[in-house]
Amino acid sequence: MQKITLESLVEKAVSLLENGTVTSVLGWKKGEFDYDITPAVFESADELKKDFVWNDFCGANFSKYLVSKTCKSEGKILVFLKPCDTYSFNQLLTEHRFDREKVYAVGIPCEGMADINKVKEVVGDGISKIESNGDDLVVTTIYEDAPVKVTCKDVLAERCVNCKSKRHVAYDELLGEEGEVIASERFDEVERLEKMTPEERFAFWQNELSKCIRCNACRDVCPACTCEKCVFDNPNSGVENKAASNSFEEKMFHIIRAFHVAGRCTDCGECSRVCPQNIPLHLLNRKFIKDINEFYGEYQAGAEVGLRAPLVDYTLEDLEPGEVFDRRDNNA
Amino acid sequence: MKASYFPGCTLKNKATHLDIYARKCADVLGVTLEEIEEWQCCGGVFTTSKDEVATKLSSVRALKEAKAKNQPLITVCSACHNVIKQTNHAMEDTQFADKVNRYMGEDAYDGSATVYHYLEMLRDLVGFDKIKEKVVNPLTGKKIGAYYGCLLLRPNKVMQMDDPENPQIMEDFIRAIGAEPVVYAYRNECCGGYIAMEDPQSAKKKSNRVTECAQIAGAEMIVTACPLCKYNLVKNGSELPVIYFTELLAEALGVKEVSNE
Amino acid sequence: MQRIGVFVCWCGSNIAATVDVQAVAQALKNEPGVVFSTDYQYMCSQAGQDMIKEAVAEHNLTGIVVCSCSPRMHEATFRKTAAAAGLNPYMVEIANIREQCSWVHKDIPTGTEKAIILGKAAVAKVNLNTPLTPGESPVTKRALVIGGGIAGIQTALDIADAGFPVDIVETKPTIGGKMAQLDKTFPTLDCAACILTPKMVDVAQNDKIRIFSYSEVEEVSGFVGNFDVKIKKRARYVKEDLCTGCGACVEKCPMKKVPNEFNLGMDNRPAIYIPFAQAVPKVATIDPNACNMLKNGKCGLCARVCTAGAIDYTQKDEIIEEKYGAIVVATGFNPISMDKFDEFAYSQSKDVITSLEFERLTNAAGPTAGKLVRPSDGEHPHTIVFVQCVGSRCENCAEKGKEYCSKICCMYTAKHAMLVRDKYPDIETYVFYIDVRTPGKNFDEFYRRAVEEYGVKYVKGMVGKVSPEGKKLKVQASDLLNNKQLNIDADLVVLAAAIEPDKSARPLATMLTASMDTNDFFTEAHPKLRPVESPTAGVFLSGACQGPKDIPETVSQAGAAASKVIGLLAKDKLTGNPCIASSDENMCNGCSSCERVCPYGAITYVDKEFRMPDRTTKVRRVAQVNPAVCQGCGACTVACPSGAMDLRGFASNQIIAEVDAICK
Amino acid sequence: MNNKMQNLRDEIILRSGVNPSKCMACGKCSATCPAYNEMEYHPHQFVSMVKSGDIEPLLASDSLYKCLTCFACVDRCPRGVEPAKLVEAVRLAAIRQQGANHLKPDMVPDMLDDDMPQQAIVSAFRKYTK
Amino acid sequence: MQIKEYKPLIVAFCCNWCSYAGADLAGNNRLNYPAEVKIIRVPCSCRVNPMFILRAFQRGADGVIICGCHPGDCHYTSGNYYTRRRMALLFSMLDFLGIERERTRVEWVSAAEGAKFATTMNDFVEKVASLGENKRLEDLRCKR
Repeated sequence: MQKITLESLVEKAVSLLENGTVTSVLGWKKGEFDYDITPAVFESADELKKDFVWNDFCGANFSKYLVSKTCKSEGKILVFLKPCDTYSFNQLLTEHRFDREKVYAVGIPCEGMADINKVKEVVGDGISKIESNGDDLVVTTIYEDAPVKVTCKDVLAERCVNCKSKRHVAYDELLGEEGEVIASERFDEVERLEKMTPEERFAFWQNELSKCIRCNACRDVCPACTCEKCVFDNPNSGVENKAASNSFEEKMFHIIRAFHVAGRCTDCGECSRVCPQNIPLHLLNRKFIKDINEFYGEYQAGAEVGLRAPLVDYTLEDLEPGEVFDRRDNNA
Repeated sequence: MKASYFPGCTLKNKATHLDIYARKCADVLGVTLEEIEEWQCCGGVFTTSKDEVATKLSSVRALKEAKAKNQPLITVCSACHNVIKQTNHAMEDTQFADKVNRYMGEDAYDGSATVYHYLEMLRDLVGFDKIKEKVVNPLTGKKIGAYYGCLLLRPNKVMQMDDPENPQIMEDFIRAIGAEPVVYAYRNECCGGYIAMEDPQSAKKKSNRVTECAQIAGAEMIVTACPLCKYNLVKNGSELPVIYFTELLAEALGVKEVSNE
Repeated sequence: MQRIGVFVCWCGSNIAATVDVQAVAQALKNEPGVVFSTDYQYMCSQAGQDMIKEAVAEHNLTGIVVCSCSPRMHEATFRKTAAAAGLNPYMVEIANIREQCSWVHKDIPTGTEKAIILGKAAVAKVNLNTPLTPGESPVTKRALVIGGGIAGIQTALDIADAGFPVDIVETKPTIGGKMAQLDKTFPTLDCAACILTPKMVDVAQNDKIRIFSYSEVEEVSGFVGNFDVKIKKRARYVKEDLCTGCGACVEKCPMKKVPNEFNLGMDNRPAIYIPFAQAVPKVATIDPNACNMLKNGKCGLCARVCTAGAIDYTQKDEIIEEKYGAIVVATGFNPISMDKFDEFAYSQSKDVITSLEFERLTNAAGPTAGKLVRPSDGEHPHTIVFVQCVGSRCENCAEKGKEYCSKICCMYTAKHAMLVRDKYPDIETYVFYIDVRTPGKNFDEFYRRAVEEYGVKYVKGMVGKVSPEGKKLKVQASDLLNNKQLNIDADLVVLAAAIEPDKSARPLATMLTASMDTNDFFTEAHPKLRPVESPTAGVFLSGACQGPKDIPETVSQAGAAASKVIGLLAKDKLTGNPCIASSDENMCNGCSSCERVCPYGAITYVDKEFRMPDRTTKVRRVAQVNPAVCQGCGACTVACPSGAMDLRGFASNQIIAEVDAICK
Repeated sequence: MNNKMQNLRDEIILRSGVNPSKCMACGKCSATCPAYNEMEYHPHQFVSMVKSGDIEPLLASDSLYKCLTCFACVDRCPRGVEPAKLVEAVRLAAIRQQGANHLKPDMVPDMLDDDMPQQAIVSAFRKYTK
Repeated sequence: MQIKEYKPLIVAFCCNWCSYAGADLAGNNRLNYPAEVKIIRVPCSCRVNPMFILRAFQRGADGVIICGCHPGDCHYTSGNYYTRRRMALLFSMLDFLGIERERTRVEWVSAAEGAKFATTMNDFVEKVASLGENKRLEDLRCKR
């Protein structure tokens, strides 16, 4: 269902490798399963032709990988960026996290990625093969003889249903057509929660966050979490990772994590994508984004390089913490 | 361009010239004035007191109609302008608006219509440059003193027409029709207003100060936007002719009919 | 593990009446790290301090907790005690069991319980304390004074007098400022030029002082003791070292119709000019907006008449870079614009003038050679109306005036009216006032003399309207004491316009990271106790840039600022506050969050090479805190997502330890 | 100030939206007032008398009907006190009482002449009659 | 057995220059407030890391209040402006997670406002006490 073809990406990557523009390529590679796509570095045309993958499960945001990759190699690295990835790309540049000179960024259009959990809801477990066919996914399972057709639109990941932008905010070269920033309804769910009673909200989050197994996948994939050493790994921070005693430990972890990325989170949705427990972690980040937009004016992290994040900024007229609730009560 | 138009009581009676020429000139300048349907009195004066609701209802109705048509509301009479504009401002206060809207039927009004005095329309919507182009009988050599009075400019916080102490809009208007403006200090002082009814002597003192001051400054004519100003100045023996600005504009634009006063 | 001594103070009965001090000492004995615990009547007394010193020696203490009054009271005392006992002074923590315990709680069980918890928190903190040593930085022994008015001049002279080199940067072609434009000065009526110009000459002749006239500060970086400043010397098209100030060019210049800013536009000057006879430096300047040679290459007369060969039409702006240890702001004031106060007809009549214009009009070196005449027709005025508080003390200040009292107007208006009556007894003078404010030595006496001896008519009330009619100015005003409306036919109306900080102050404050109030006056470090220092270390305030001031006040403040500068420059090294931020390079991401919240610009970044576990090296951008600039607020510590940034003396683990101790 | 006056004062302050305490007694309102000479109590006195609760003399005074509501005092007051609004509030306190209308319809015909604009009549009614 | 009256535990972070001095002034003037309030001195309100607040809650605090200089009066010129933003967002987030909003507060108390300090603390303690124990955020291991 992706408009841009695998062949055109491989062709671009091969030509850039061969003409010496780049010495390596950051791309997608098949993992254990067809839907289990992992990031990989390719260094030759052969590797690319053999293993490079581009399908409806290539959701991984490569921006973060540039932090470690540009550090290591001397040559330039080619990176393919979907529109939402470019925001993280800019945000990391704003924070001086990688060397722009060492990156050749190719913007590619994205029609939205599929959520394997939604696919499984339709076809059940035991998926052995998934292929794209026009607007459909053709899914083979070990239990059924005939493959099942699933419409891509029906299994679109939440973050893609609420896609905020099809426009790239950074690239050296663009493949395919440029899209537009979209007026999405991504805050609707946050709003729904805001309208609940505190008891209901507490119950909601208690239920969600108690599922957390502290695997740190959300942190490890997050392009805003690129700290050399995370506070949760630092024995002197007072909050280092330990066996959780009760649900508060998880809450504290997620609150602090959301606070640390507040104003820097581009809302790429990777946290929720990788969560093995399917906790809607992006809602915490979106809550901060929504509040920031409401309190301090619209702000999209990564929209431009060099933006001053709202939490390292202020105006003399900012609202008081106490007014936050008055305001919400009045609006309600 | 279309605009809603609020003439007011006096323009339909004692100050028909102000009204007729306003309409004629608007035609020439490409502005279609749509008279507010079944308009009522503006209220005459604005009552500043916070608990006077009824006196503002008729103005709010006019504002509401302009807002419904999504076009600016144009006024000519200074008093109407002052009352409507101040009412519009008062409606921005939600508490006050709540009280008023209880009388307003289904659609509430929130003070969001834009009100232009005809002069502001000339300046901001038409542009004095365009007027200059349309002038066929420039009033070259005429020395004209603009008389603003109080209602157009004050309270400045609300009226926002011009610098209340050194306004330029009428002077620019006078220049646009080819004449020479004469600036004098009393152009923004009160003529005596409605006190003329019960205390004509006191009104006379004030009016005379205005005309004297204009005369000393070398004006040959006074131009005004307000029927009551004109009445007071003329009644109290102004040696200078006092003319409505729309009439002068009509003359310059060549649409003034032979006088039938 | 620390060896902590706990010292619980009774403070006479101040603490002991509501807190069982012995129980506190007893309870804290069992806290981790505590090896000694005692109580005493007055810990801050000599005997109490000796007790601490002895305990340190006897028990080999490494840390001290004093449970006593507020640390704001005696922290410094006990730190000295610790130092005297051979401990690092920052190994002391105070548990505030007086102001925040015994004085606010009533019964002994409650007070004692809380005191114990506060003591435990202090013990928990001390357990994590580390010895701190204040950092040092060198001092460049040169000062920069921005602004060459009387404030800047006096500051520069005083600093130079102490033997330190000083540079003055002045935007105008000459130093002298507003005072050079004044006629006489209150309350003594000395002629301003007679007392100012000798000082200007002193500046010119002082070999410690350099003047950068016609120049402005372009960029400031660095910190106290070590400022790097770029000064833009604008092209004046005259070589300063060659020009003798003879004035031949000024006389011959054919372009004579340029409004003379020194006389506030009341007369004209040529395109090449020397602002006034006593200008320092006495060097001509070509106005590039008026000079025909510079505009279209036609003329060149001045170059031909200049025997010194000083004219240089090709001169370019020049950037001078210099290092300074201290910076003094002396940017002064201006009268506000009278545009929005046209009820006084300032824009309608030439005979309505501001007080500063009046100064020029009565100044012997002014446009009328000191003869007081109406600017419109040169006639002798018979009635002069002075209006005070024009634009001062306004509530609707955003649009028109200023909320503050401009302070100097009452006195100069009394001076003006008195001088008029002295020189021209036939002239009637009215002063309309709201209040006459004359606090100052001999000020009220001066004002009374104006009224009693010189017959100046003071009217309590304000002018409502000035109407130019024919040759007269009709002044309509109220006389509140007589409950009358007055109508005066005046010939001249003088407006005491409010004063405001010079427009250059705002961008300068940004460059200096010095704070300003909403009126754009520079804020002082403390309104009472540190009135000539900016909160930004190394930046000092002189004169009206800090608030409205008259000359005596300006001069005394200028001297005070100078003495602060001298105090700074006299040091070879600066010792800072050791409770400052520091970044752990191994954890820092170089993301710039900390830099952005730092109010002092104390954080910079360097690329640093790190050895990785796999023996490769990696270059990373990491934050570094300049210990001389950091003031220790801690804003950066929270902005830092990785926790690399911490604050010494208030480290995260220390505060968490306190939280834990309190919540346990 | 007795209770009744205190109430009246509060009511006037509420109705006018004016805070007389902001007045710094500069007298600019009275300096600029075109009706000054016709008034027994002048604009600055309205402010100070309302502030001190001395309202009865104002209620009885003809000054209430001399103010032209030209807003000169409102615009020129350096403290944003808005004396004209205060005068209006006191006037309303007077004419809202039974039988206290200052202008009665049967008085009008004698006041008119042929040229008098409608605006004058309407305005006078608005100001003087409740 | 005597039933112990419920007393909330309040942690107050006070900036050294204004609020801590304000608390001292409350003491000087002998203005009472509940002993449940325990003050931690920080150089500036902007030193207060959300981690400290959560830690306090985790360890059983029932309410956390942060006091700093009034906006515009910060000893470090701008620290409290950052506090204002951080805490507005943090408190809003805690509310979003269903934590009672009355448990957190920011109050600006100057060195001259001893009375304000005392009233603020009285009021805060009363509000928090009415909510009862902090159950939603505490770490059960740490309970006394």
